[in-house]
Amino acid sequence: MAKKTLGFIIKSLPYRDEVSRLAITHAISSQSVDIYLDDGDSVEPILCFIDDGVLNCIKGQEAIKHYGNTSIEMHIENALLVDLKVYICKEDLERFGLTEKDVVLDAEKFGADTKAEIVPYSFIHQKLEEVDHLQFF
Amino acid sequence: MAKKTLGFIIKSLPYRDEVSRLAITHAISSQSVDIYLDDGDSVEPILCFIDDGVLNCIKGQEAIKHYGNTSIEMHIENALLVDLKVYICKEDLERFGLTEKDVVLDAEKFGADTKAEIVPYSFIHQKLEEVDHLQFF
Amino acid sequence: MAKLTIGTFSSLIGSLSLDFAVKLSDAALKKGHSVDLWLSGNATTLAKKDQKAFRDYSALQKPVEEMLSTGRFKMTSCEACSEARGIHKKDMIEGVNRQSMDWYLASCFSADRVLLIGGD
Amino acid sequence: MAKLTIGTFSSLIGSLSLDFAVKLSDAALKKGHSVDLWLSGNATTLAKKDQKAFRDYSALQKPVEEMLSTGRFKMTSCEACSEARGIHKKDMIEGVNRQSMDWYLASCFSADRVLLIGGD
Amino acid sequence: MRLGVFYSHLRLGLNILDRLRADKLGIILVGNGVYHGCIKENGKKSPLLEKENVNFYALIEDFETRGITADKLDSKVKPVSYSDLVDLIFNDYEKIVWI
Amino acid sequence: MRLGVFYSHLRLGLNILDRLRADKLGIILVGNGVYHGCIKENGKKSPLLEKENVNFYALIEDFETRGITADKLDSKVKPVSYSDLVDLIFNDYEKIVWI
Repeated sequence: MAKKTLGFIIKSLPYRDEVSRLAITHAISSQSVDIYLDDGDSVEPILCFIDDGVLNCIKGQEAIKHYGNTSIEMHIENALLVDLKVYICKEDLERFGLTEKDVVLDAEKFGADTKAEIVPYSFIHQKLEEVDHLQFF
Repeated sequence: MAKKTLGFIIKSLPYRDEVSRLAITHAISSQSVDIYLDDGDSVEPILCFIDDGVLNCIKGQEAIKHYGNTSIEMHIENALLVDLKVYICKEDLERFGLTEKDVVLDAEKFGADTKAEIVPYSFIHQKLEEVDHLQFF
Repeated sequence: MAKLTIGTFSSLIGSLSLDFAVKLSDAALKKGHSVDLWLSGNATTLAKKDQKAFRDYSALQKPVEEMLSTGRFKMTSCEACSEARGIHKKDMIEGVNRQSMDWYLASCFSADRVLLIGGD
Repeated sequence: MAKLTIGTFSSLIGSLSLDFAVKLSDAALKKGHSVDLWLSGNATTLAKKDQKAFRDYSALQKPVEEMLSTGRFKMTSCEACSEARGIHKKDMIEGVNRQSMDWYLASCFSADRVLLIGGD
Repeated sequence: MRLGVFYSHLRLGLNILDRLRADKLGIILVGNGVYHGCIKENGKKSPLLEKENVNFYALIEDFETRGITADKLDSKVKPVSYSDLVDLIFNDYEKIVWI
Repeated sequence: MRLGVFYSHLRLGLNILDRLRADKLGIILVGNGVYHGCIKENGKKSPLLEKENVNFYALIEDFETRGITADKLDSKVKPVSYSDLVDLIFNDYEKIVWI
């Protein structure tokens, strides 16, 4: 019986390379990782948006309409739907003049209970310390 | 009988994406463009290194030794070997503390007569004005 | 009507730069212009046939095929850049050409406008 | 001896990030460690067979095949990322696996060290 | 010259833009360049918008993809579609570059 | 934590590095990150090198590929090979990230 925590830290802009999208889809894949693990073992991903990466969280992304691609917003909602922990850096949002009204914080319309949290960088740094493995995207 | 000049302006670092390499190889391909053109028509490329792009010109690149890849230095030498005009921005070299001793200015060892020139940005800007089409890499 | 030559280095998926190139080409064709699209570097991955369309990824094979059918759109892929990536003639979308880089320069020669989309 | 899991998103040619991943894997294998290399996004282009080796481009098929032969190196390619790029099972270097993304997370679970090389 | 510049970055290439001079200069914000048209960092708008005698445009498809609506754009920046880009390219600018 | 950071950029991500804290922090310059180990811009060495209590390394293969020789490196920066990286990864740092 072991649990490993993986920190997925998203620092990159959306729709530039594919990195922020891949970070979230990889984190979500933790839902089906059991088939590879022993009974009782598990992987817990934590998603943190920092620096320019907080711009991934802006609401109202029309990627489907214009490019036929799932938006990063939809991926974040999917992450909340499967109860992943999602943290957004407070200082970085403030730096861009963004407030909680501007960003994706829940996926209530899909029935998700889990909410994203806006937290100070110091909280995120604590998570960097705590996780077993750390990955920057 | 027409000549079109194409400005290839290299602003990107070497060995990051493939852009500086592709800029030079595309410029060199002007040597064989005649097969597609009418008699007497020609294309003249001009290569300019500006901004961080001047770091492509540092001598002694060991890309073959370490990665088995042709170095950007070798591409610049090839460009001089086929008598392309190569300009390197003086102010940008100075900004990085580089002098003419640090950069590829000739391909004499291969018998090339043409030399690269270190020129002020104003000279390069004049070229941007003069060419028929302009491309930043 | 005029001719636009677009050169691209970006890979099929990720940056949306190839989506940009395809959408700009389409808009130019709709206004009666002709377009040459040159694929070099990672952009040669756009010419690979049998791309499966997923919602999470750019899927550009269909719009490319539609543009090719207008007769005013040429898409040409760099031969060496393709081979180095294991993309051979048989792997390519029908109607897409393969040439060496000089083709692009010749296309620039006769173009009214040239847009090189660098980077990835 | 320990296990290193490397995840990569970079395309075969250009940034040398995949060259880095391959050379680091090789160095780890030479020291007796085992390595899992996960290819996602554009990195799935590394798994395409029949890459022609030119001096101007990274050509990594041969070192990959050599590492696979050690028995301590696994290379696995993201299935959806490959299909979206038109790279099918039959197009892949022999010995390279295809899995969904959860394989990577499982590999991280049992790894002593994880290095994710993001960006392109 | 009449120069149209497609600008696709948030962080890179600003000094290149800074040095460009043209009789008529257009800067068309595309990709992640669109943030320059709307995002204020530390309360300040992008230094790019301070550049004088420039026509600024932003690609509607690209800012809307990123969750930005036209009303958030700086008043200097004109929203344009792909169709508009074609006209800018052929009618307004004789040279076009992508940075 | 003991954190090893592979840093591959010249321009991007510096503020991310700036905020990272660790009991033991190693910054390994790879790719275009190697310029930070040697290039002085406007006469000043990279602000990255001012960061205190950091062990700096630069990948020999990557700086030599770019025409830089070991004698050009700042005295704080230790040249390392791929083989050395494996030891750093398994012996010196418990978490490793790429920026």
